[in-house]
Amino acid sequence: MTAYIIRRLLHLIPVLIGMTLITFSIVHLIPGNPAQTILGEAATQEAVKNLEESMGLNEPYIKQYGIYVTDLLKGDLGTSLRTKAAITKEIWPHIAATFELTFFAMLFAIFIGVNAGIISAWKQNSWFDFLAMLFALVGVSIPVFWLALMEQWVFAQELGWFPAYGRENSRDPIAAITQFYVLDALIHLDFPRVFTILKHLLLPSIALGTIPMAIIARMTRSSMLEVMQSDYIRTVRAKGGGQFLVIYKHALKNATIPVLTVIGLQTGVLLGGAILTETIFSWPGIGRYVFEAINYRDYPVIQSGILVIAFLFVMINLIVDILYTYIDPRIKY
Amino acid sequence: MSAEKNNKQGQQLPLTNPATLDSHIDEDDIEETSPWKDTCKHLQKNRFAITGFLIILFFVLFGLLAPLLTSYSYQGQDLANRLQPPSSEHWFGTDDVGRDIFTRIAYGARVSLQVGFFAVTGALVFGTLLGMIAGYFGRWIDTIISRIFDILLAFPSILLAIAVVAILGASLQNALIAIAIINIPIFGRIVRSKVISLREEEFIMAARAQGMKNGRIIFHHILPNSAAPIIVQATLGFGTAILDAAALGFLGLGAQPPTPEWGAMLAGSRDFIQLAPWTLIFPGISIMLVVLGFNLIGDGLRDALDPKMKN
Amino acid sequence: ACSGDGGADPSASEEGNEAGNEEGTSEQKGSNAAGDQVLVYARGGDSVSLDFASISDGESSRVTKNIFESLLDYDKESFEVVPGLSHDWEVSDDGLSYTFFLEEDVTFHDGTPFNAEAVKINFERWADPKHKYAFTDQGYAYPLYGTMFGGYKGDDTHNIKEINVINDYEIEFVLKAPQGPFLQNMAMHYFAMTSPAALEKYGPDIGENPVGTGPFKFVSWSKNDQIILEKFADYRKEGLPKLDQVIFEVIPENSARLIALRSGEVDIIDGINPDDAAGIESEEGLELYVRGENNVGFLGMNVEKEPLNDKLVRQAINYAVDTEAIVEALYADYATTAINLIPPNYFGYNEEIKAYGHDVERAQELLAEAGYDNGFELDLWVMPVSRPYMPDPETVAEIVQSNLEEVGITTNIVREEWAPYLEKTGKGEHELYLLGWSGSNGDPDYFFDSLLHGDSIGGENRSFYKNNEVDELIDQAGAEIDQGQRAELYKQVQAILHEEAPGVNIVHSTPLAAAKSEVKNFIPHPSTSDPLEEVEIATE
Amino acid sequence: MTKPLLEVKGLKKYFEIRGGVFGRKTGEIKAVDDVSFTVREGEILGIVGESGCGKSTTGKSILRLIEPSAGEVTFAGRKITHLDSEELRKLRKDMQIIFQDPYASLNPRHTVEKIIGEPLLVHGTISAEERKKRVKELLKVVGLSSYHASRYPHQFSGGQRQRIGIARALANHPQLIICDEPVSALDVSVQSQILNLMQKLREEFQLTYVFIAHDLSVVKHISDRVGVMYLGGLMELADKDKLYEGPKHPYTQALLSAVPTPDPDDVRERIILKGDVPSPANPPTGCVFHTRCPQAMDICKTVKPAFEEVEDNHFVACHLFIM
Amino acid sequence: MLEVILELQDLHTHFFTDKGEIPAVDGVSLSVHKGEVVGIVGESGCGKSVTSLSVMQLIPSPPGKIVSGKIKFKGEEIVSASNKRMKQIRGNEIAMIFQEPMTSLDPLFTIGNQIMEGIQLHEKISKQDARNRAMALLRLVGIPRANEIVDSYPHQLSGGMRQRVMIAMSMACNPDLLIADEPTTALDVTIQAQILDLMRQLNKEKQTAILLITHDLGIVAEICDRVVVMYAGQVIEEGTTREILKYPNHPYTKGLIRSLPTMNKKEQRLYSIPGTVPKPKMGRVGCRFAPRCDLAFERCFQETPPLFELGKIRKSRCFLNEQTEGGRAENDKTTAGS
Ligand SMILES: Nc1ncnc2c1ncn2[C@@H]1O[C@H](COP(=O)(O)OP(=O)(O)OP(=O)(O)O)[C@@H](O)[C@H]1O
Ligand SMILES: Nc1ncnc2c1ncn2[C@@H]1O[C@H](COP(=O)(O)OP(=O)(O)OP(=O)(O)O)[C@@H](O)[C@H]1O
Ligand SMILES: [Mg+2]
Ligand SMILES: [Mg+2]
Repeated sequence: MTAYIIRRLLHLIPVLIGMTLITFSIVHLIPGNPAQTILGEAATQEAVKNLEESMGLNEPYIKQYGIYVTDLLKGDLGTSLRTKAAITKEIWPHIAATFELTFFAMLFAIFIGVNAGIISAWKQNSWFDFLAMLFALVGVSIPVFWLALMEQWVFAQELGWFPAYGRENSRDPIAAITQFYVLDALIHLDFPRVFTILKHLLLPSIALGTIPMAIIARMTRSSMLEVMQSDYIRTVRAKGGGQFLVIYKHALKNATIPVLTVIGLQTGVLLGGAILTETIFSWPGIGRYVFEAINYRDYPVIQSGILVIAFLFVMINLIVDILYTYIDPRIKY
Repeated sequence: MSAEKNNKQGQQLPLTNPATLDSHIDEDDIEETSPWKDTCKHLQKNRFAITGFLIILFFVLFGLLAPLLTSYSYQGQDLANRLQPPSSEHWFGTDDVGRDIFTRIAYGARVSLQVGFFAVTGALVFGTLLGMIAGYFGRWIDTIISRIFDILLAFPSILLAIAVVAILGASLQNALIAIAIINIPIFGRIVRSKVISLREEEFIMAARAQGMKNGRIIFHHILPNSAAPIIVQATLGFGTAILDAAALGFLGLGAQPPTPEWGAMLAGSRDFIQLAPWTLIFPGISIMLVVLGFNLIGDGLRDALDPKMKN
Repeated sequence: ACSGDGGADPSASEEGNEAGNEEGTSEQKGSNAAGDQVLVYARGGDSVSLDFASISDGESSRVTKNIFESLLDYDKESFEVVPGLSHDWEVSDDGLSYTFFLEEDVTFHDGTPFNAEAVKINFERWADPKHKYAFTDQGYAYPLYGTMFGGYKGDDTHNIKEINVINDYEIEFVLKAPQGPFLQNMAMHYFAMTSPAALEKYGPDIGENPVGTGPFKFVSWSKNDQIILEKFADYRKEGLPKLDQVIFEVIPENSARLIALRSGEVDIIDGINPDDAAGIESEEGLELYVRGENNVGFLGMNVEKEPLNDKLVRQAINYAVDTEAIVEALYADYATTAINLIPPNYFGYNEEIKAYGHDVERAQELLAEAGYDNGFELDLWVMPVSRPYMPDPETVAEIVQSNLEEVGITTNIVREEWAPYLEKTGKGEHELYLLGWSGSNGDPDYFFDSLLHGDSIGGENRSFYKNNEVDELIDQAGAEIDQGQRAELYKQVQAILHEEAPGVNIVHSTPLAAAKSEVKNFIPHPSTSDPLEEVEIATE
Repeated sequence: MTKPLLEVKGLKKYFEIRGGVFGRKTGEIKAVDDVSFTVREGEILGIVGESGCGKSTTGKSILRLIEPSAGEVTFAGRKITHLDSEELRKLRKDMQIIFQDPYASLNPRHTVEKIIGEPLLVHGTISAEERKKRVKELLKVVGLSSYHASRYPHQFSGGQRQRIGIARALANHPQLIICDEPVSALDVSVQSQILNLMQKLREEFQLTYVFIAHDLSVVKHISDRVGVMYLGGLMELADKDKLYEGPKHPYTQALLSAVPTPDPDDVRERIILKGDVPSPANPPTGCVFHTRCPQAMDICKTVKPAFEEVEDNHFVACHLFIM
Repeated sequence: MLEVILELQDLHTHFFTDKGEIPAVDGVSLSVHKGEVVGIVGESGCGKSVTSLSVMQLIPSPPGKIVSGKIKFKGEEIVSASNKRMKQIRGNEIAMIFQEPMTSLDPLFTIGNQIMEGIQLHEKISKQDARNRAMALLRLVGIPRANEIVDSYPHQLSGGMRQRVMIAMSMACNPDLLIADEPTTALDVTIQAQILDLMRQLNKEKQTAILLITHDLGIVAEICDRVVVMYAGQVIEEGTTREILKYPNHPYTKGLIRSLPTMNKKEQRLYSIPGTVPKPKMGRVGCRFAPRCDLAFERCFQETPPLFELGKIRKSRCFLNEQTEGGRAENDKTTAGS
């Protein structure tokens, strides 16, 4: 299995190289001039030119790419043109924020999705099944940003049950250690704060998690149904196993494999979808960070941000792949 | 005696007699269908799929008949009547420059359906082509194309779309291109894996054994048999393309005013959520319904075309 | 410095500021907080950097305004120059030498004493790109210094000839030529004093570690989220500031920001959709604040492009665009329709000029006269961000588009992200464009010289408008010290510009802010950088 | 004796097991390992063996549907293994294949007419009209009706589909047909129909078959000579009667004795082999059968026995006979 | 005669599909006695598997349903038995193994785990004991290195090994009846011989009755005491193995046997039954085999023949038996033997 993991890691290398190539070229293809961006609205052409030179922007692409990759390997993501701050430092809280949000969105999606899928499969063709699947179909059709706005309107504005923005109560900010606020609050043993943070997480998580939830529910159902028709389930029944054993021991474990794949892929969708949710819920996450950088042509940030998101996505799928090996003894190649 | 007769019959090799050779076909057992008719029949039985079809039909007609359904123009401003709530005059109310939202949604249906159509067509053509090439020829071509797919798929799609739009400039057309691009690897992979599994099928090997050329095998044998997942993905892709276009529109990277694209409408009205919720509710529901429609059809098609297909 | 959740001040009760419907845990939390006087100020975007002179965006100076001080300051409600770190100043008769008398016993937040040497270091840092604190290699640049003082060290046009430290608390600025708005400029908060020790200590990280002499000192900054400032106990003004902590919170969505105010999660919000104003005004417990007029939003025209190079066409567009309707529809009552480039409350405003008015027929006549009876097509560039002078540029564009359609001009709306928008319009890729200008020193020069002077082409003059007569008048006014004289000259400029019509002046808005009623002494400044030193929160 | 139509010499097919990042070869499956035989014109050569022993791979490699790794195949005097793809394509007219799975070997989206007509089309010698006529003729030859031409494969039963497959193979008057288990997916009662049909066709059209199957009785019934394969190699090859009556190789003996016969009076002593067939990815050294052979000797573990003619027309690969 | 373990009486199992009702099992009656090996033979689709699954009540439902008829297990009628009772019976009193050893084991659990599961479902037994039992069972079915295999996963075993594991699993609770649905079809001849050998041995040692489903008459000859021949959802002939194979009565059985290429026969051409097995369909009248039968006469198409009793345990569903009740069998012997 370690061999498998190592091979899987090695497999990543070309993908990672490709990713750096793409992020690098995106930045060089995006029209606009970083030097101008730095100098702002009132700079002269000459000043722009000087700055370009000092930034090495007039070097050949190959050389620039080389520098980019070497820096990356050193863990240096460069400096934001706009804020002049080191991106490595600036990006971490954003990643943490997005990660926390994505995590809870996924938690929500998995918890509801998997259970709804199981019950649907168990009670196939019942009214629950019908409603759950209709709901799931609607769920995959809702625009994330619209759902977020509607939630904000109903639950924050009209009902006032949940906060409309941010990761926590702004009056009383947490002394962040890991930047994962729930974790931080737990470290501080500050349970009321955990509650507050979770309350802030709820609406955006639901907005973000709805589509994956629906997809997971459908996937779980169909893969459960398929598994339940398989020969080995018939074997379990022939041994005298009841529905519960069949569903929760055998079917669920077997159905998990395709569901896991979906979860891995959907996490990527979540990371992308976060751009919208984060803006609406004022979530200081990576999506907003990158989107703003695009707006301001903050090239190093665009480059690093996109790369980091893609990297996270790849890593999550790697984890999923590794999880397979725990679930499925057949994987060994 | 009968037993003797039986015996004789056995030795009188029935082979020479074509009538006996004509293996008995119980005509009742035969379904008088072609694979496509079969699919249609299946679809007709699927209530979800029919609902989806009706929804899409509704929006197609809604878009096509827009000029007949409303006397307003989708860009005709009426600043005196901004943010009017729904009324008999303005069924869905008016937006912040006094345009009739019902009218804009009707014309927006055209936009969304077109976006879906062109984005999916683009992705389908290129994705299928690349997937086909990768799957059929294999070896290094496959390695290269698959790696590119891998890499493209490593980026969350909306992010990639944003980057593409940032490169090309914000417009509906560019958003469409971006959406097509992000969908290429999705189609490509489906086609590739289908082709690879088909390539191992005996009827493809049989085609080669007949001495057919690659082109013929690809277009007459592999392509028609890969159609099912492609069609399903295309239908579902229609929905996601509309969603993505709306998201880009919402971020200001898609359709530009006064194009009545639903996502852009939402973006323009987001400040009025408390003041004039109808400016958000109707476009949002429209997006949802159209996408739902395509998903319902796609689901139905999936069941009808290939019940075993997943993902 | 540690963030504010540790050292609680148990004496304070927190009823007052927690009036909102926050959940039950607020009590517990309140006791953890630094004190009762915590103000949360919500805005739409984050600061870019807290090194004020190297950036020019409002969200940065909104914060730095409360950390730093300049030699001079503006009045609370206007751009009238009042003492800042210098309690007095002298101008030589020829207008070439300014001597500032500095406040004594002032220290920076890090304990470094404030003195003339510090002033000199700061100015030299901005003026000299090779200065050791200029950090040009790290991408630092000081564009506003260049704009306001004619360039940088070594440039011919650089107007500050020398800076002489007379003694610890006296400093003399010697100019090459008289400069009308010099004092006005010195009061801009871009030219505020950073601790030289901090420059040494933090180097290029100074943008994230501001150390000034202002009422609040910097505590922490989580990007895109919040900036926390706390009371500077040794602030030079006795009894100030009144707040213990100020938290600048980023909430990008207008609607979410308002919800946050309503639910009591924040105390002050900026950037209010004018349509919401009426609701806020009538709402119990909320207060609406209107900033002074200090900006212009306009429809610019690239006069180098056909057919915009034709004055008649430009005038026709002026007749075609229904500025009044735009203002009425999109600004509620919180703006005036613009006639001239500068707001009516500026000195030198030419009241004799009458608005073009909305006149479709006249517009069509003019177009016909110019030979464009059949209409033509133009690109209309619209900025992607909302600005104080134009909270909803897209809708303005849509109205302009439909106005122009009426007279036969078809427009395609072009959208670019903010940075390329500025860059490309600066290069003249556009035809029509929406933009605006906010004053930052209350001087007309800042409008005319930046926006329509021929020398500003390639910079802020995105109309590519060059008129020697106008240029001369602007230069003259810039070098004149007598305000009456200057006003006359600016009036002439406005008359010419009105006739020449290099753009359609649409609006002077009065941006809105809102706060909870408990917030006292909040006076929004026209520059949008609000001093918060006197703000306090009523506890009962 | 007639002249050889097909000569297979030292045929090998190793499937590469690829792994790692750059798809390096990490191992190989020796699906066919050094197989040689000849097929004479007009005869039926049966090949039997257990599942996975490389029968199909041999068949497909002969036709170069799978590119062989080594060896030489001569068909009617032409070295197939040296032809370029266009020549090979043309030659395919003369050599055909019928597959095991009547469900998978017909394109489900084509009508019977198209399926049978397509080989005629691609070798394009006759007009569209003639083609139609010929398709009907072919249908009749295999015992289907001409009105079946417009139907789709899924409308037929397995036996009928197999007939369609046969008709397709016959379309261009081939000389050689490789039959890859054409009846093993069929029911007993249908199996005999197809076997009979194949025999009839052979007589009618002077065909030569290489008949692959795992059912010993089927092979015995139809073949003139029979080869027994085990783990990628031929173990024994002889005339049918010689092989069935006097099997020499211990594997053949065991195989024959293991086949259950529907004769309650047939009480033979069964040789029940121990253990499983080894994996072709990791075949035993020496004689591949030594791990299960009841008569294994020391030499069997190390030395691979050659496939030699120990009697007239009786080839065996076993140390018991070479010494 | 020994105690009857299983008795099916006029069993009808139908599938209710989009294409209408399919009578997959259309009135099957048969019985299995203690310690006996009974074979069910018949071509693909004739309802063998559905019959056996009906006994276990494991027919996928919907669409399948036992429409009428009785299944008596050791005298107890189990069609109407409760779910709970069926769970007790399955695996404990009746065990079943399936055709596909490759897919019949859950790939995600170890062999041991799956065998233990069956034991623990029916007995209160500690984990350790169950594990020991599992290993003993593995040894019983001739698996070497049982203590290693017990912890391996199905994919690590070959097809033959897996089928042994299935048999071990089915023997876990010493069932009275083992239903084996084509247990060797997916296996190679040499392995098939191993498995049949094992089953025969278990039958002898444990006196477990076996209901063996197959389409291979050779296997029947090898191991069955008695045979039931099915055609299109019905039993058409029944008798001892020897009788059926040597002296078949029903034209279908005759044809079937004659159409087999065998090692001993030397014929140029095989006999072949024309046509194909019909798909089951509701409302079919007449003998199911009539359309393919050389001897069919008018009546065969109009009436469904009953199962004629030709002896104590000999039955045949052919009208030809009506004319010459007694002497029939005699006659047959001579003709077929010649
Ligand atoms: N494309 C392939 N790639 C890798 N291995 C293969 C491939 N095709 C066949 N093999 C392997 O080669 C060996 C021989 O396969 P082949 O299909 O020739 O066997 P066979 O004798 O025809 O078996 P069967 O009776 O099951 O059809 C098997 O072990 C199989 O797994
Ligand atoms: N799930 C099902 N739905 C509909 N019809 C079914 C289903 N299962 C079986 N049948 C029908 O029942 C009939 C009998 O099937 P069964 O599986 O018992 O045949 P069999 O004799 O076991 O054949 P084989 O030898 O192929 O296993 C078939 O004609 C089939 O069409
Ligand atoms: Mg094969
Ligand atoms: Mg079966």
